[in-house]
Amino acid sequence: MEEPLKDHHCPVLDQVMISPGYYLLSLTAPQIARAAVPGQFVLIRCGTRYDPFLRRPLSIHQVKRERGEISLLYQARGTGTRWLAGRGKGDLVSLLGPLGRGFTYSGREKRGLLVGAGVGVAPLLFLAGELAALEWKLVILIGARTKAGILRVESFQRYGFVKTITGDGSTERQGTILSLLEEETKETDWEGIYACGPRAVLKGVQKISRETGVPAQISLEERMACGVGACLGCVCEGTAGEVLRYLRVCREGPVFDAGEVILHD
Amino acid sequence: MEEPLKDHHCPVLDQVMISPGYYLLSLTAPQIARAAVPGQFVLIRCGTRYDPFLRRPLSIHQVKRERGEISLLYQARGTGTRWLAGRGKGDLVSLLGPLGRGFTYSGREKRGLLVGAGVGVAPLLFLAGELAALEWKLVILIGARTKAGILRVESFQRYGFVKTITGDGSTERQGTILSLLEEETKETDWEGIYACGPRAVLKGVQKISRETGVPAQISLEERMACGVGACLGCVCEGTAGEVLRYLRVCREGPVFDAGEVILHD
Amino acid sequence: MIDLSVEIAGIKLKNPVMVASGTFGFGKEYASLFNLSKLGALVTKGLTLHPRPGNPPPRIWETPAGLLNAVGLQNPGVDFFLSEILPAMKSFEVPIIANIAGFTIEEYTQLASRLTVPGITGLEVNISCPNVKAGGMALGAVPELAAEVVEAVVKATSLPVIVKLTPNVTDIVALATAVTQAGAHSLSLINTLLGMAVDVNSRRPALGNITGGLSGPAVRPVAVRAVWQVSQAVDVPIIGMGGICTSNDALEFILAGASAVAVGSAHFRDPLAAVKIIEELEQYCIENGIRDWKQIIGAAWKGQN
Amino acid sequence: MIDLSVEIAGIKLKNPVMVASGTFGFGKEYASLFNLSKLGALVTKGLTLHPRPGNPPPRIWETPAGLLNAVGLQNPGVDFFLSEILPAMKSFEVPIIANIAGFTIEEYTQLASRLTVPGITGLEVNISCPNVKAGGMALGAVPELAAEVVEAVVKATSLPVIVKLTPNVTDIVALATAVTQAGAHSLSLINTLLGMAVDVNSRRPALGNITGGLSGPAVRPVAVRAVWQVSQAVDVPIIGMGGICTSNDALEFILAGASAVAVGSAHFRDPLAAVKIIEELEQYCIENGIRDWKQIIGAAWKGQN
Ligand SMILES: Cc1cc2nc3c(=O)[nH]c(=O)nc-3n(C[C@H](O)[C@H](O)[C@H](O)COP(=O)(O)OP(=O)(O)OC[C@H]3O[C@@H](n4cnc5c(N)ncnc54)[C@H](O)[C@@H]3O)c2cc1C
Ligand SMILES: Cc1cc2nc3c(=O)[nH]c(=O)nc-3n(C[C@H](O)[C@H](O)[C@H](O)COP(=O)(O)OP(=O)(O)OC[C@H]3O[C@@H](n4cnc5c(N)ncnc54)[C@H](O)[C@@H]3O)c2cc1C
Ligand SMILES: Cc1cc2nc3c(=O)[nH]c(=O)nc-3n(C[C@H](O)[C@H](O)[C@H](O)COP(=O)(O)O)c2cc1C
Ligand SMILES: Cc1cc2nc3c(=O)[nH]c(=O)nc-3n(C[C@H](O)[C@H](O)[C@H](O)COP(=O)(O)O)c2cc1C
Ligand code: FES
Ligand code: FES
Repeated sequence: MEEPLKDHHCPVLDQVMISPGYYLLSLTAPQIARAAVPGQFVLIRCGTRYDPFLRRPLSIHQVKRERGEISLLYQARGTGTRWLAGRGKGDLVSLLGPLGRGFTYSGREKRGLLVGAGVGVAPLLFLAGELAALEWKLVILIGARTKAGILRVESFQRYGFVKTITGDGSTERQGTILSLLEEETKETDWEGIYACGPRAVLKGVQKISRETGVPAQISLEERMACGVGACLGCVCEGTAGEVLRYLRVCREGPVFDAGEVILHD
Repeated sequence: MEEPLKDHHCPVLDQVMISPGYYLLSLTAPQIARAAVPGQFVLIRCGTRYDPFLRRPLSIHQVKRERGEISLLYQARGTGTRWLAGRGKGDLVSLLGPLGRGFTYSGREKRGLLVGAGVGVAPLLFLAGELAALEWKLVILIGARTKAGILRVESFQRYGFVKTITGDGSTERQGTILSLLEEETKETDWEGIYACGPRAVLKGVQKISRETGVPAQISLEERMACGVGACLGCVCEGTAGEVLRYLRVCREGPVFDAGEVILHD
Repeated sequence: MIDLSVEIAGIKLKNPVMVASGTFGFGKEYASLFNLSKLGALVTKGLTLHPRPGNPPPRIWETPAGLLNAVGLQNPGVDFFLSEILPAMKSFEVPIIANIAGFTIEEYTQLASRLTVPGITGLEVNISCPNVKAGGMALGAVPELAAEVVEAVVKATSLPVIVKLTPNVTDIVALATAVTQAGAHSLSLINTLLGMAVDVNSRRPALGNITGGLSGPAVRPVAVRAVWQVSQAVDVPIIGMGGICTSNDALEFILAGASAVAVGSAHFRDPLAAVKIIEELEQYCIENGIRDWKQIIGAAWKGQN
Repeated sequence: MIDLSVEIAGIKLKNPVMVASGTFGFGKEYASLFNLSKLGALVTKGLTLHPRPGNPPPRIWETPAGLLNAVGLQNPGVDFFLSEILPAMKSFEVPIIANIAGFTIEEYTQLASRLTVPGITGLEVNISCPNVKAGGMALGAVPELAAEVVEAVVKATSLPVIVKLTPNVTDIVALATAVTQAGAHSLSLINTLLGMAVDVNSRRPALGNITGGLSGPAVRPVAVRAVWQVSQAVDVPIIGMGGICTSNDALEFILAGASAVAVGSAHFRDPLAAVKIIEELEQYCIENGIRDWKQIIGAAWKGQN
């Protein structure tokens, strides 16, 4: 972790559309690869002029430390991510990072439940790899509205048991990822839930964590400007203390203990 | 000329850097190729977002009517032209045109003197081709500060006798293009001078035309927004009438009779 | 097909998308690009009582996501417009709104009365031009003076009077309230922001007129804010403009409280911007099951989702 | 190496490039990215008398070539700043200018006197924040009130007083003149433009606070114009800001009349923007044979090419 924070100009190794609208981008980024922990993110500069202006936050999806490579998994939505999707082998991309506070894990039982909704699986693959290396037993729940949004199942299967669910029933089960989570938490005694996905899912995770007593960590998204904690742009509401206190998603987060934050709609 | 004005999405056929910083871009643009006359220009949309915002005006450099192709010759200077220089085979470029009033030629003697300073040769190659097809005898003066700015000599040689001059003497002669022009106008009785280049050169052409009585047409540059005559953004000062009157470079020009306009520094 | 029609100050528009004054000339140039009758309305270049040569060049300077212009109301004057330009414009079959700019109240009323002729559907009173020394913004930035102009214009014409406001003021709501009380039937928001650029190469101001008006996507947030504030404070319909390039941009203005929009600088990037926006708005209504699109006017503050 | 030093209101800066308030926190976060002692000065996030939680999220919204922010002066309050933050800032070895924001004149004077301590080099009086209800822009838009604030602050401190003005006014020159007469030693131009965005998906305002402040390259022409106008009207040095991303942008402000510049939103795109600008300015002076860079301050109106 003693790598200095830097704006890295990283060559693209490879970019593939792994499902309609979803991209897997591999980059040479040795310093980030060395320094990053699961749950951290990078800020990517998109475009060469001032529109789009702000960098885009993307989670670190995978890290190959020895090879000095990282990969990002993202959905091309707006101007920035669509620009990024147009980059190809050899192009340089500017990445600021690794940023933020990642997941923490120190269980004795080493039984973890990963919850990834849609592209929310992005930070979880890196986490799954690290946990598996520490010999955690993992169940990985992956949900999306349709099959096209169920991403990276095979990669996750290397690290644990994967269960998928879709809103339209186009994979094994039909329903919401929260229903899967409820079942899982009933059956087994988990040491930790690690979740990333839309706010509604994270709110559900907070509730289940509260009800079952299983500690959960959730990775939040908020609009960002600086990404380093200086501008106070990316806050969410914290629960600690008597007075209203906002926490910076880019600095105190993006990973929070489920009880640490209040999620509004 | 009965092609409607349109925003054409034209595939790049080929782009080459013909000299450091100077690009020759060929496009499939059958309608423009059919409709254009020498001296006209197109407005090119640069970038995919709003910065840069305005289109860039570039002269039509060459036209291959049968093949439905045109080419542009330009110098990569700022944000727009640098973006354009990054386009390659198959990329689509949006061209509005052909725009403006081109050169006119109806001489009986068919003796023309072309004066191209730097990238000012851009509109002259199309003109030279048309004039040569009408059996004009042409002398083509090409000047620049250094040899790297002397462009397209071989192509011009197909249409007439080319003389070059550079500020640093790195081609046959050292000096300014205006000194060449003065010599030529002394020796021969020309029917018309056709000039394009920096303002200082065009002012010199105006002066020589006035002094020698040889009619000159000059192609002007001015910052443009609409390119079609609607915004009144691109004006230069006209000489006609009692009251100050501004002429639109994109509509009444870009080619003007030398006596029609007043060029300020 | 979805009915996108709307009525602004008694003017029936087949759709809420106009073209903004000064970016579309008198229509002729764009008529060779598309069928102008598709537009909600065409607002003319600013007309003055006497012909004006306009400002010396350069008049245009590109800025990030926008441009500065300092045209300075170049126009052939109202008489020439009426005799030589307006007759030909009738073939466009589009409501024509005449944008007028005076240097005194008297000039505004003369312009208004002369332009009260068949073929003109409404007047847009430009008290917000940043590129002329007298009149324009000088009158338009002081609520009392602006109200005087408007009152006089309303008296001088039977046409609907739209007042175009400048954003270069401390309190645009006060201005809007003043001109509405003075009888304005509708408001256009916004004219350009007063800006300037220095050409670092020459070390001199980039524009011939030194300062200019900033327009384009860069100013959109300022314009949306103006529409949001003013639409909640006055009862007349608002025509929103400032950086509109797509239907999404147009919707931002409509949701903020505009009953119609005008497309200006976007034409410089895409001459078909206005027509595309109209088509996309239709599409938006279809996809979102909106029967009467007018129900979303001001939805962002009315709280109707 | 070229000497880029300049003196602003008695503050000696080793170069004219500061970082703008609110975009750089209290420096700590950027200290891991570069050596802050390279900067001309560091302006802190706006400080208030009491801690403030700030506005509810979302606080940031991207716009073409810019962004809206509605942070709402979140800060730990002046006491916490003095006891917990300032001591650690000393290691940055950069002049520290404290940006202060009050809600009453009394609060401004209290802030000023408490911050008159070793380690603080100057005060930037923020009477221009668009994101709070009382104080801020409400005080800063009226010349008389602004002058009252400034007069009181100047009395309450022995430090140089820089007054930061809002561009959201009809007449920024009147404002500048008023606060200069009231004793301001320098002016910062400009704070953000009041703007807003609507989220077309939710059909609600995009920001938690509804309106926000627009910054970034989009506003640069407005800022350059303000500097041009004000620098010709007052005798105090001006710190120019608004969309500066490159040395070319910085030069535009200097040529327009600014004696120093501040880099704000550019950090969000390139965290090293300020340092790069300093290096490029040196280069510019070398290439253009400029011995004393201060000779080009205001060259665009002084006519010295
Ligand atoms: C810490 C963090 C990690 C993330 N990791 C991933 C990831 O690994 N894969 C992935 O697909 N997405 C991820 N996201 C969401 C991703 O940042 C947005 O989808 C992306 O910024 C959208 O940019 P755009 O250009 O597509 O959209 P635009 O609509 O053009 O974006 C406009 C502005 O809004 C911001 N914005 C839009 N949506 C979001 C959002 N959901 N969260 C935060 N800012 C947003 C953009 O950053 C930009 O500033 C992450 C977000 C955060 C905060
Ligand atoms: C009718 C006409 C024909 C032209 N033909 C050619 C040609 O064939 N080849 C060629 O190399 N150049 C030509 N030019 C000049 C060319 O348009 C500019 O070099 C180009 O617009 C610069 O854009 P940029 O993105 O490189 O510079 P930037 O500095 O990024 O441009 C900023 C803005 O200034 C405008 N601008 C900058 N320089 C000029 C200029 N000299 N004339 C007009 N606008 C300018 C741009 O269009 C843009 O709006 C022509 C200009 C005109 C008016
Ligand atoms: C080149 C140009 C000329 C303009 N001329 C006028 C004018 O004559 N009268 C007027 O009221 N507004 C004029 N405007 C302002 C526009 O009508 C519009 O209010 C402004 O540009 C904001 O919209 P936009 O960002 O879509 O261009 C002009 C704008 C431009 C860019
Ligand atoms: C996120 C953010 C927070 C800001 N906070 C403050 C502040 O606390 N006090 C202040 O005077 N200005 C504040 N500003 C305004 C900036 O200091 C600066 O005046 C403005 O952003 C224009 O410069 P820029 O375009 O370079 O950012 C803030 C700006 C931003 C973007
Ligand atoms: S994005 Fe600036 S504090 Fe988080
Ligand atoms: S560029 Fe609009 S009139 Fe010429």
